[in-house]
Amino acid sequence: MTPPDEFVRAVEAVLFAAAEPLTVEAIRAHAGEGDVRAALARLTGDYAGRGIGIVRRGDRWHFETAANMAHLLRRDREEPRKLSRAGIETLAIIAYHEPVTRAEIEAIRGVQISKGTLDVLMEAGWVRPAGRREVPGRPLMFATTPGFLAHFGLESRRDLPGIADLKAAGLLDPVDLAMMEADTALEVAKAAETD
Amino acid sequence: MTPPDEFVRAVEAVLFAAAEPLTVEAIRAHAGEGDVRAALARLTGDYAGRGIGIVRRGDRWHFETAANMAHLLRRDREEPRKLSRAGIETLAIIAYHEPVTRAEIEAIRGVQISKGTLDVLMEAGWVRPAGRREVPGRPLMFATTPGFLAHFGLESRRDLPGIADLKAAGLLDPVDLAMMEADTALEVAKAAETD
Amino acid sequence: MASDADTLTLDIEGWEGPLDLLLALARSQKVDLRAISILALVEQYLGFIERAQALRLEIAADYLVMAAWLAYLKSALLLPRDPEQEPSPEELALRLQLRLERLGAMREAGARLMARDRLGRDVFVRDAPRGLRTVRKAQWQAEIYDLIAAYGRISARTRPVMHVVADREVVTLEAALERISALIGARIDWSTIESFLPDGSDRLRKSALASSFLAALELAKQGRVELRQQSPFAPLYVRALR
Repeated sequence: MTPPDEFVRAVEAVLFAAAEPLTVEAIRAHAGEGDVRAALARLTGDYAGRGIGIVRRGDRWHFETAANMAHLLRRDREEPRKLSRAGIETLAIIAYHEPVTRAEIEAIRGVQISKGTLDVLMEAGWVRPAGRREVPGRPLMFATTPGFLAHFGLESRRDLPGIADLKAAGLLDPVDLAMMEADTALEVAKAAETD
Repeated sequence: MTPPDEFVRAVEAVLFAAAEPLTVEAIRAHAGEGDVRAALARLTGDYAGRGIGIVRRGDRWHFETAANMAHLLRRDREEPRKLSRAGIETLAIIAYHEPVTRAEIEAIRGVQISKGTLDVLMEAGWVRPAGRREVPGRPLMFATTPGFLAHFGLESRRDLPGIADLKAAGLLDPVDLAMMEADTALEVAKAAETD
Repeated sequence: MASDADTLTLDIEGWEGPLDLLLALARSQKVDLRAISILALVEQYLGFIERAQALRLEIAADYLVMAAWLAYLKSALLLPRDPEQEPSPEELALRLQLRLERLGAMREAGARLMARDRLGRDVFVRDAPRGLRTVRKAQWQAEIYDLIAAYGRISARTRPVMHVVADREVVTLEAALERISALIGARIDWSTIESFLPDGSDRLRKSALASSFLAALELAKQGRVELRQQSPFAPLYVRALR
């Protein structure tokens, strides 16, 4: 295999970085003047037998993993999901105050938490039940897991920035506060609507 | 060039499909048993001189476009976040001295870090809290993240521009806060006298 | 060299503190930072501050503190050596130079970092990767920043922002000074500091004691009284100095 020339390299990079399959015209718009079709033919040959390849779908071209690699990639693929704001706030409160009961979390957050929020944190493996508080009703307490420390790159809970650190980093800004309060009001309003 | 074997193809496909840089362990978890490092070395060679390539960032690997393709691809793309001068200097100090405390950063810059500077670097995913220094007050330390290496195209911190020369010149020695404080104490004493 | 310094605008606002200004001035010497003349640098800095003052620009205190320190350093470098002095003026000058070198190095390093081929600007990963099948059932994602920012948010929301300090009634230092000055002349021998406190008012006792103690120190400094104490926490005695 001789090394590709500049134009072939350009077509290769453009196809790779594209968000969606590209037409020959779209490729030319980025890669500049040159024989796009010849470049695509050359690339198709270069990638034959590799783990990824260039394929044509209608009049558009794109990079894809080789068909027989699908078993490594496709099965039960689940979207990585970002934790909701309620989730991350609940997690933060548990991390800073553990062990805490649900009522305590709600008192600190100033908003009720739904059952699903704690479930998600437990499913993620970051939070675990940690015994019961010996007060009337014996409410369940929650604490973080070793998996929590590992995920967030912490050696121990003591490595969490303290209030003074947060303040110094501008994370306790009163300006934000006003905004957050507006947000919270909105959230509460929304929650009320969906109930 | 001999065609890649099944395992090399699997590693290639996994890296290509991944949403973010992968460690050797993560690659193995998907590609199955095999010599991942040998496969990565083989792939790095295969892609040398092409429009895309496999690169190492810290202990993670990913596919990216070749650097000299930037002029073709840069159009219609947003500039990544523009950092203030204070932000750039703070990032450089953390990267070259890590782990460092806020006081050490301030000693080098000669001014206090304004609120928001560290915040912006953490939000960008380039800087993280990295434990506490075991001195009175147990100040939080900061260090760079794998995302920092990936963003700036560094294989490791050893590749930071000029780091070997700076080290040899003693300019990366641990910040002697006591010494700087001694100077400051003198400054204040002298200022008081001249009042 | 003088003309270089003159071309620097007198915009104090543009500098990030005295060290930043010093570095800019040092750079204007157009030599390696390791070869700068500290004395010339001191002259440049003091000249700069003088001109700023002549123009009645408001100069932050830290610039003036640095000016005072540099003036001290200059005289120490020029005057005959005091072998007892630790650290020596040369050592102080070297430390200053090292701080400038370090700041200069980090500034340059930052610029070189920013100029690298950066992901998302110069090099690209796939725009829409398909992602891998996850090993765990669901892959919940959150970054450490999200976590601590969330806690900051909650704290900011729930923490009282205003701190009101109640206006407390106190015995002022002035009042205590006046009282002890007036009484001390009438005493012949040592008296405890408590014997100078005003009668009654238990409520203000602590405040009166603190102010009287400070007043006694001040009078001792002025050479008007002397103080005596046997051991730590033992009664403190005051006597007029004659």
